[in-house]
Amino acid sequence: MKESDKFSAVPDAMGHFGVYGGRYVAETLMPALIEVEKAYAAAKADPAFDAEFRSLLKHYVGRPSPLYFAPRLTEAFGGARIYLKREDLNHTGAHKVNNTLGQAILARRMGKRKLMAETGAGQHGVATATVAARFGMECDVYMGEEDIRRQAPNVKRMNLLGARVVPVSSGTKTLKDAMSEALRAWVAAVEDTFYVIGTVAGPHPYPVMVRDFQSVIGVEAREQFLEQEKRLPEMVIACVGGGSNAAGMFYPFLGDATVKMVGVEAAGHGISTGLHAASIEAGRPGVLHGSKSYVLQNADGQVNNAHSISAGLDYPGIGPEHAWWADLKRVEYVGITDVEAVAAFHELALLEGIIPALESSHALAEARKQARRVGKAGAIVVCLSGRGDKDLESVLEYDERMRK
Amino acid sequence: MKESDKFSAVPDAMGHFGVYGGRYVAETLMPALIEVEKAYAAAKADPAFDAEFRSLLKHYVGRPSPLYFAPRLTEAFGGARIYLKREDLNHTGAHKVNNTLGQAILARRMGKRKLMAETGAGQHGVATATVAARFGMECDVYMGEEDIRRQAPNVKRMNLLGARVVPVSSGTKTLKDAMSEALRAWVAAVEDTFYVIGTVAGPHPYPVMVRDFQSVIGVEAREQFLEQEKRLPEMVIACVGGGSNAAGMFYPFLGDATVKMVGVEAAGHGISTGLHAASIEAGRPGVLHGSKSYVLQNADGQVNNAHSISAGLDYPGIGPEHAWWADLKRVEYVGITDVEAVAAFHELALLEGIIPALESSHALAEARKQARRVGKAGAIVVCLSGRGDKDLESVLEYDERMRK
Amino acid sequence: MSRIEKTFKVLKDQNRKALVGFLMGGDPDMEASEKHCREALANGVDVLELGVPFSDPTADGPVIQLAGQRSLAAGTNVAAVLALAKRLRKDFETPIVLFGYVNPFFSYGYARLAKEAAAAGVDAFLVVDLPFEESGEFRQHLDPLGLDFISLVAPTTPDNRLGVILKAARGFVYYIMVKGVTGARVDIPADVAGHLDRLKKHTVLPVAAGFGVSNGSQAKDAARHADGVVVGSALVRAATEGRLAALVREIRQSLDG
Amino acid sequence: MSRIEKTFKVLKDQNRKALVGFLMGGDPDMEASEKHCREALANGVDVLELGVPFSDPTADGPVIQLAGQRSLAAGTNVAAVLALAKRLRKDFETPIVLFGYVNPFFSYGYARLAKEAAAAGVDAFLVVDLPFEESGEFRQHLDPLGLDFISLVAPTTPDNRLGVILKAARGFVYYIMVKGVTGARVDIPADVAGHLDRLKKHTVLPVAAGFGVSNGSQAKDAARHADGVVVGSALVRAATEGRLAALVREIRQSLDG
Ligand SMILES: Cc1ncc(COP(=O)(O)O)c(C=O)c1O
Ligand SMILES: Cc1ncc(COP(=O)(O)O)c(C=O)c1O
Repeated sequence: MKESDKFSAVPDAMGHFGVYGGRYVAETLMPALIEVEKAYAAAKADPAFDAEFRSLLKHYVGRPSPLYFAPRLTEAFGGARIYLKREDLNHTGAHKVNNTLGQAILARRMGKRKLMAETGAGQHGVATATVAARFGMECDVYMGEEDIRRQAPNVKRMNLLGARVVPVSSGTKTLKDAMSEALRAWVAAVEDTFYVIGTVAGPHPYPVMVRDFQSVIGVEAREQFLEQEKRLPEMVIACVGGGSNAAGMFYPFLGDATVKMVGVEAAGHGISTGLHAASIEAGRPGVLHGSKSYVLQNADGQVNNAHSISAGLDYPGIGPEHAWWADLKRVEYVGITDVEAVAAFHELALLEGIIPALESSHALAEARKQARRVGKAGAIVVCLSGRGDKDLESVLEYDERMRK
Repeated sequence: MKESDKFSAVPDAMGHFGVYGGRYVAETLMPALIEVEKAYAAAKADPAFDAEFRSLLKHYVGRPSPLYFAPRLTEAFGGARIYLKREDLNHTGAHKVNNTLGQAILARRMGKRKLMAETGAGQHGVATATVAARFGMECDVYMGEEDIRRQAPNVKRMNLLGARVVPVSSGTKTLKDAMSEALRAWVAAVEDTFYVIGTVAGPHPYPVMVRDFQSVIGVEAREQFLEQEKRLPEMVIACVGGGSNAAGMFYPFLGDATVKMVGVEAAGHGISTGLHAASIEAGRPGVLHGSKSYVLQNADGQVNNAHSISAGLDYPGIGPEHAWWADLKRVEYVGITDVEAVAAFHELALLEGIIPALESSHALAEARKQARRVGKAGAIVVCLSGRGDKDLESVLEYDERMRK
Repeated sequence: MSRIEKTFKVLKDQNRKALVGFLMGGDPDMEASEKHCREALANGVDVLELGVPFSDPTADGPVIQLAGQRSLAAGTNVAAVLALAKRLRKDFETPIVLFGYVNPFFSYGYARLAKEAAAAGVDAFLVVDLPFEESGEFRQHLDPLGLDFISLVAPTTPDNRLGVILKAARGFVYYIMVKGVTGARVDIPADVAGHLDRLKKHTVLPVAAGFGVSNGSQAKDAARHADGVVVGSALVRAATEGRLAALVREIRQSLDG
Repeated sequence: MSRIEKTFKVLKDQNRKALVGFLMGGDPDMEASEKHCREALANGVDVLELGVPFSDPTADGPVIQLAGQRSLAAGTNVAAVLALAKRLRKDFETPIVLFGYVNPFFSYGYARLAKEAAAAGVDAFLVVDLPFEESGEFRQHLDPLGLDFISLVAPTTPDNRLGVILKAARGFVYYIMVKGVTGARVDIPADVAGHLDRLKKHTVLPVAAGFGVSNGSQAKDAARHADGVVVGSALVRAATEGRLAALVREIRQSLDG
């Protein structure tokens, strides 16, 4: 088997990437998942589906997003040429909409009249509410009460888009609990409701489906880089919460053996403090929210709370395909702390006039470390997964706290 | 003279569009304006300037912005097919950056190391701070104290981008006063500072230069429409504050005699209440901020305060070229009230999943009125000049007040 | 004959329905939990489902979620629930089913878990989020030790799938009556009879119907077409409110009456 | 010979420098304003620049901005300032220059304005935001009535431009000493002498230097290479503080001493 074939041979029919993935849900949901899987397989084979998806990506989302060479960042990093894949310019401000658009078109094909989603920072919630409005579907977004408080502007956006934000008061009242609650709610509404999962986690077929929808990122970036530099980059870097922007970015490069890939988890206050979200670096295999992968958990298999200044990375799990890539060492996974991410946030704003999402700032901080290693002759493509307007408050508060 | 030649024959060497335009500034600034004019003429003739501008529009701003056919809005309006020119997808969220990018490249060519700008809502301030960061230039943004209070998130964005926001406490402490103060400050700093004006107002060569930089909107829209519908639209609609997005949209269509054009001013609480910003509909020719055009003023020639729920339209003047187009009746100028604009804001969010800027919502509200007149066989292109994230608070407060 | 088989056989012979009772192990702490279990067993529960708490119980309603949180807060883990089962087994012959989510079991290690469970006198496992397709590995460890893996079937489960699941079923079959999470509901859904009949075509195993049964009359209703009923949230709540024995007796009488 | 010409000629013959004084018409109201103007004229101002308030005075610093706001709040308009000039003219032969921004004048109508100004005894107009290129239409109305259009020249004005502007200049030339808005400053810029010499090559008209002069010693300094000095913000502030006559006398003495 060729190296590149290895990566397209997964998942198996049950959604396994090696030992990871699969479908760990209550029996009530199994038929729904099988229905989604079949519908997705049919859609994938239907040129009309692809045509509609491509057309909306172009005219509605604003794709292709640019691949931008960042001259002043490159200079500051003092090494490899830094290119930014500008998912921040997508409609709704992040890569999330690539996926919600794909799932919404699928849901409509399946005759569902209602979408539901979980959200943490609210980015995926907004992206789902957006496509629900676009297709005239009802939309419920499950969101922890703590996040509703912290991310008030996104709650307003969802409401303006006609979605119902359902407060989740269980557990830590954040993303992990929102997803648990969404799964519970789906059990009760499974017949007319399509559950739009926001990352490459969850039960099969979500990890593979979300990765496919997000692959437009890497496909474009690869083409654009080839066009601009007439060769392939030395390295591709993306942040990893559940792992959807990273999976979309990495997947089309997997077969390119010369391209090193780095996934960046949130190291929060530092791995040693226990306050982080680095599932691969500091977790171990387990089952959470429907699939097997690396999970932050205690000795008893109870899932730990994640910690990151970036709400979108603040999740104790990671998509199963990443777990597999990590074990195969095709992708290296590293951690970036809150401090490093905030510094990168400021650096990009001041040097290039681009305010990045805090999630994406983790990838930028890693690029800073790798730039000299890769060297001036090389190039690094960083996935700028979203814009940082949503993070102004968090960063300013953080700076304030640090000054004290 | 052919109809289309008439429009490219202006302005004259002194910047006059018929009786409008010109250069009404203190002598201290005249040499600076002449310097900008010469530098701009040289840049326009230099393919390297154009190449840099185009490249950054593509890779940095994310152009071309899509021309999006809005099926559900079309259905709701019940007439002409509605297309939206998606300037909301530009970097920084509005058309403003097309212009600040052009002016910043010019400033750098001229050897200036500092940019300055006036801003009302903060959109132009953010767009200027953005390009200043991109080119490593200092940046001062003049902003009324009242607007600083109302538009706090944009102040934070400018600060994060490294700009200094200079509070203006004179007059009504809003945009009009910020521009006056910026002109005063420019007088003192004219040698090393480039004044980046944010709309097609101000002294020559700003109106023509800003219109040229913004023309990318209309050029793209025209090409995209031709490609999608194989013909020209029946009507083009844009909102008019100072008039830059409208000028950029209209200019490339001026020679197309079959294309009707409508500029939409803010009618605020209604023209009859006096609380509005409809310079053409309710003003008369006068001189404000360096050029002659329609101005809202009292019987004594004192400039009135404008009123609009939309901060970007809340200005008592309008670009001189619009005054000229209005007199020639090439473009029709109409007013849309706060109530109508807010309704259109909600409508687009709920039907298409796009939250428009309140400014752009004025253009949408006018499209609603025109759709049946134009009829189902026709098409209307609306300039969606910006996204509405900045307006969530204003709209929710407005709705709250209306409910009472 | 396993304890579960024996229990259902005896009940069948007596023309009675089984009362399958759920309590969360370690809720609100181990001592109180053991007391509750003994109360339930002493008052008529035929099969004890002993919950192993999990941090993210995606199929449970608020009552069992909170029970799990109390239990975790008291320091409960898999080993502690195994120890509880062992103590109960000393005094009762009632079948004990460990009920939980897969991650704590996976984390404990299937091999070790199966061995210790068997030694503790546990009879079966019911793992909410381990559907048939993913259950192979765990079953491999259970089967040799005579531990049953209880299969769940839902109203959404289509016929072709029923066949596959039930072919591999052991002990008894758990029929989830409602589309929704655990928790007491007011009415037993109207379609239960039809689904149970459909199910019976695919298996000879006894079937217990659950999710939403909260009192004697509902239990009787639900049991009409099944071999037993499962009562969970209602028992948990009753335990909290000090009326567990009474509720178990009420349901028992209603089922037997 | 016009009043302006005569004034500068007489002063020149006496080897004295002209004191051009600015006061905002109607600040803080018309009655007080008239009193201030009379005080200034009685105490040694050689040319009175009478401000016409404008809502958006883009070339003025805070002192004159506020003066304009007070005046507008009191209801001042072009007609009211013309009436003030007319009353002053009854008692003084001092040249009066109406100083303002173009929009109120344009709004009033150039033809009517020129006629009424001439009738009121106004001698000239100085319009801050009406540079040479845009001044043609207004001049057409002023010239036939013998009203001067005062030209402004700045340190930024290059030589070729100086030539064009000064060729059309009438009355006297106003040299703006600083790059900046009106308002009292501490030092007179070092390059003033050079600029004034440069300017003198292009015109035989008298030159008054202004912007930033606030006391007698600065006035003397500024007047060294010019035919007169303009004092604006300092007079406005002094008027507010009740020490206008004293300041005018101080400057007068310093200039003459
Ligand atoms: C901008 C941005 N980047 C990254 C992420 C992390 O998600 P994922 O790892 O699925 O890309 C999020 C999640 O909200 C996000 O908003
Ligand atoms: C989104 C948007 N549209 C329109 C305007 C109005 O400006 P102009 O008339 O110059 O396009 C503004 C000004 O801030 C704006 O932000």
